Amino acid sequence: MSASHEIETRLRETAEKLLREKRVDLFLGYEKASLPFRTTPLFLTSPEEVKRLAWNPFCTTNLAVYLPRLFKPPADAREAKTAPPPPTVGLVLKGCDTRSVVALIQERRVPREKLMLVGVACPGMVDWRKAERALREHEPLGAGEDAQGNIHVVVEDGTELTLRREEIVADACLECRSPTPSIHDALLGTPVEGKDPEAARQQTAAFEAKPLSARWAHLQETFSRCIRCNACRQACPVCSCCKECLLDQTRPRWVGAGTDISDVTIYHLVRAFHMAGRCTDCGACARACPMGIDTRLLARKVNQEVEDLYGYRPGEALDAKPPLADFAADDSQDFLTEP
Amino acid sequence: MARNPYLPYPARIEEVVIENEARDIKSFRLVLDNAQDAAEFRHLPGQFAELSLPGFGEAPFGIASSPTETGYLLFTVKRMGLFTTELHSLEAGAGLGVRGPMGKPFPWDRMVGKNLLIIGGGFAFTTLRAAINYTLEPQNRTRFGSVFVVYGARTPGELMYRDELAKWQTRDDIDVHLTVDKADATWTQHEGVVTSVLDSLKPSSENALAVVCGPPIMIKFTLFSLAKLGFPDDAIILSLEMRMKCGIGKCGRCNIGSKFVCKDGPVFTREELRSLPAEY
Amino acid sequence: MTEKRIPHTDLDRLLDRLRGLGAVHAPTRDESGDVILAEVSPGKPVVLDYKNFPLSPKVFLLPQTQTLLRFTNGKPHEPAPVAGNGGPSQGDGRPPNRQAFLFGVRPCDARALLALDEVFLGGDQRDPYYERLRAKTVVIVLACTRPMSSCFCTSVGGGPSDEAGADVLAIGLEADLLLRAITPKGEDLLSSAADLLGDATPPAIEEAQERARKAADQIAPVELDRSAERLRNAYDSPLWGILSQKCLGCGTCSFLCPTCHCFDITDEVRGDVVRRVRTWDCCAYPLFTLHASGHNPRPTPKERWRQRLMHKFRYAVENLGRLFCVGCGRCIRNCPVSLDLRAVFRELGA
Amino acid sequence: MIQTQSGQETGPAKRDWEPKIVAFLCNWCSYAGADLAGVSRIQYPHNIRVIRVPCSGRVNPVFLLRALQNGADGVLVSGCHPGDCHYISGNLVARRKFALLKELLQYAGIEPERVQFTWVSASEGGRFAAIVEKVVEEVRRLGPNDKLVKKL
Repeated sequence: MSASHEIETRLRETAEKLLREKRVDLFLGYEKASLPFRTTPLFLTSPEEVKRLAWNPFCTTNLAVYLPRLFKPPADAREAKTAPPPPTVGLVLKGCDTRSVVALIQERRVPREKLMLVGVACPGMVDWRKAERALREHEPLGAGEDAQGNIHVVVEDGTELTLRREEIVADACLECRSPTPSIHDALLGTPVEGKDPEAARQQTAAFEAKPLSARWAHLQETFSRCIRCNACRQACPVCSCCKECLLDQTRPRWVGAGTDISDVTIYHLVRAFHMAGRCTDCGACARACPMGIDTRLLARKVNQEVEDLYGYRPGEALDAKPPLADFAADDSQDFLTEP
Repeated sequence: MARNPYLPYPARIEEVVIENEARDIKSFRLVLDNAQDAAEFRHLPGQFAELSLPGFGEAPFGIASSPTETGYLLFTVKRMGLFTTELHSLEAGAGLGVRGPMGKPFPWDRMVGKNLLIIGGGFAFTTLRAAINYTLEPQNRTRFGSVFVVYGARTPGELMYRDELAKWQTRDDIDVHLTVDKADATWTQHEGVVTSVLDSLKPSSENALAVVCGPPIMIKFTLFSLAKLGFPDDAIILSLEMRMKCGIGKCGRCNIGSKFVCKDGPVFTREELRSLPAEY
Repeated sequence: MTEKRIPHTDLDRLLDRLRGLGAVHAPTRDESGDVILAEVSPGKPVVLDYKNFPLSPKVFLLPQTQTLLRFTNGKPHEPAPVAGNGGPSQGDGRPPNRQAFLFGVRPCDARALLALDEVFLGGDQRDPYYERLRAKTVVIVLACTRPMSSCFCTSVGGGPSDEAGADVLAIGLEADLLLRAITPKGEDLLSSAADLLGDATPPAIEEAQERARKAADQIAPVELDRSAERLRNAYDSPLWGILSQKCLGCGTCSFLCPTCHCFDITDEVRGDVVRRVRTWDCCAYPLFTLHASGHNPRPTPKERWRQRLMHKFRYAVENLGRLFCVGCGRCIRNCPVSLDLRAVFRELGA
Repeated sequence: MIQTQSGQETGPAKRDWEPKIVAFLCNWCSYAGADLAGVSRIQYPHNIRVIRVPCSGRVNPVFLLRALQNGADGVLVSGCHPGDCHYISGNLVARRKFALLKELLQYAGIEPERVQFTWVSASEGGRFAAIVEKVVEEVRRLGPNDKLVKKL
């Protein structure tokens, strides 16, 4: 029996109890999806349905993305009068998702007291694109987990194959500093040790080692694939920040609507910049991208800068003040131009 | 080859009239630059056109002039967003573009021989002005029965087309009732919302069609009053607004169910709307 | 109907011949290893054992960013013709005068072109930009042999060797490619390369039919019969709220969809240069229907998601007599939260 | 060949080309500093186009990107010295944003000389002129900006 299976059983028990005792109005989890290597988010309101809850190596979605809309403040006084009271929400969280929830609580977009956090220590989740690429010409029909945590696949002609988990987990998982949720109301699974922070540093250093023009050329090539579908933005839990996203504003329109490479580049630069001190590197943006753009490249760098300059890592301490809402008298200003 | 439907007719503003006290509604009298374009541009009241300003895009507006007012097109526009703010900054002589006419007009074939009840509220009175002028034109007037108009605005200063309203009120072939939500010291006409006027004057639904344009809340209550007066759903004609881009049924954003407001509308009977989803 | 065959080894010669007539777009690997439909220069390897392209070929007819008009001294005019082939990266208004051969389009995506034709070439007014690109496009469909688990073309009227939308249908056999001309454009193509082609023998035709049958058998059917009627009765179903709860409101499904065609028109200005551009838009975005007054007729994901499904499976059927879904499965495969539109019809029941 | 901050080698700039620099100056210090430079008749290059902003904290990074997109060859942002902000701490909050933006743009492959930040007080007309001189000279050495520029 796989470790996931045991967690799944306990997860269902936990969710069942929370819903039955009405300690939560809604429980957010995962259920099996129609395609192999996937799950789909599940919004549970009744204890009778907990059997649909799944826990397996394919629970990639960062469920924290749904929290801001569940706790959206009323738009105006009229809405405030008719809006139902905010729900109590239970949800399954991996380490990365927990970091996002922490960031949301810090930014006061989600009230901690309305959340019931069921943490799961996460051994890394499968990126379906990597898995399919590893299968080459084969078409997967079904996938599961074996006792070692590797991925067992049945393909079109009935052949069974095994894919090594570390080869197909999402890129962000390979750099995850805290796979075990830091805050939680219940914790399932055996704690998993974080990856060496150097892994992420090396990624940045490798890109930085390229000459300026090569870096620019790389980004232009990458961004030329972008179709401006906004999946990276929409999949990001902390990127629901603004009342009206700057990238959507039309009065004035800051960024053109099309795929002109200049507009696309600005889109990604602005998004990366707005991630400063906020991105918890869950990798949801990169996994959401249908065009295979490494959306983490820029945000990762910005947040390493934030850590180096202001000693802050997003999504760790509930009571920390987000660094871009703060300052210190002795902040570095080496970058300034002097005559 | 057919004309590119995305290419606006060049035009210029001949006259700008400030229509209300708040100065955020203006009427623009436009003249198409080319005589041939003007000849091609044939509309009926109820239709709309896209106005185009380079760098600011396009926006759809009901045509406020009747085709019987030859030589120009009138658009009355409230300052709301990017486009309308720019339009409001223009003065006589400025150039702009016009695409149209678009959409279906009021059902004039059905309206022949009928008594017309025309109900308008706020700045949505534009195409109703076109309709009234169209019916009052000597060669047309005899084709229609009585013309009964109720037009409401929040305050006397918000009523548009004041000179024309006054002229219409002196005529005996049209019955014009003006009402304001909040009267001032000089106001001598109705006070109250449009429906209160309808409820007290009780215009007959006998052989009549009602044409209603106004803000959603006014429409909602007017429909109750019209039902009380005995207007069946297919005798109530409404004009809808929707965010539009192409105006020719391609860009896909103005649909209500399987109907496109730009080409199947903007004019619908209440009966037609009942068969559509309430996504407007 | 002409039926010919060409040995796989001679495919390059055929593509070379087409290059003499226009731009040849064929399946080829990009830097990341994905097989995309892109212009192939002589000698560039063409890949035939791909499933389908990430982006649908609609980009060749409805470029994501396309200049409709330019303004000079405030006067609008169509943009001057540009060089190029109308491929995805160049989207300027005027098409090239050269033909574009799209080699290796899958049958689902070719069927989608017929849907786009209904929108842009039908109605009272034709779309001149689409029309010009379409007139210069020749579609060579390559039949599928290995469908994916997200495929359901057989449930929407298509199939792995469906001819709809194809000018030429190509079916890969053991040693040859069977080429069947479907339209006059296709006949022209085959006759222009007549010296390279052999006659299709009855065994070859039989092999092709057998392959098509086998591929079709691998596709799981979806109960899509009478979709318009079923959806008409389901407008107020709680299903929309339940399914759309997890929708993130991105445009991935629409932008990848081969039939989604909604667009926005905006003006872009730099100094004295003003252009009016058409860009893809998506009904999942709140801004899509937002009025200047702040009113939004489709205010929540529920209405927006319902609109997308209703448009494809009901409104399009009512207006144009055609489903606006070809079963390519892109929306299912690429949805960040694995929202599967097939679930709607399963849940709705018959 | 000239070696620049970013390690890029650039050829001699085009002869008739003059760099265009958009300068966002805070209303209370730097704008007054620029004014002082003017009334003191201190000569400095005419390549800058000034946009007055209420505070350097008002400068959204997208302003700078838009300037480059619309054809600026360089951008300069100047606010009050730390401690002098009319709004107490607008420049200090901005300082963090600017530090990160500068790093991000350089990482993305945009020459750091294209986007520069400084503090100039109302009494520092000379400093303002010297900064402008330096920025213009650095951008001139880089040549015209072709990154991010939108070609309509």
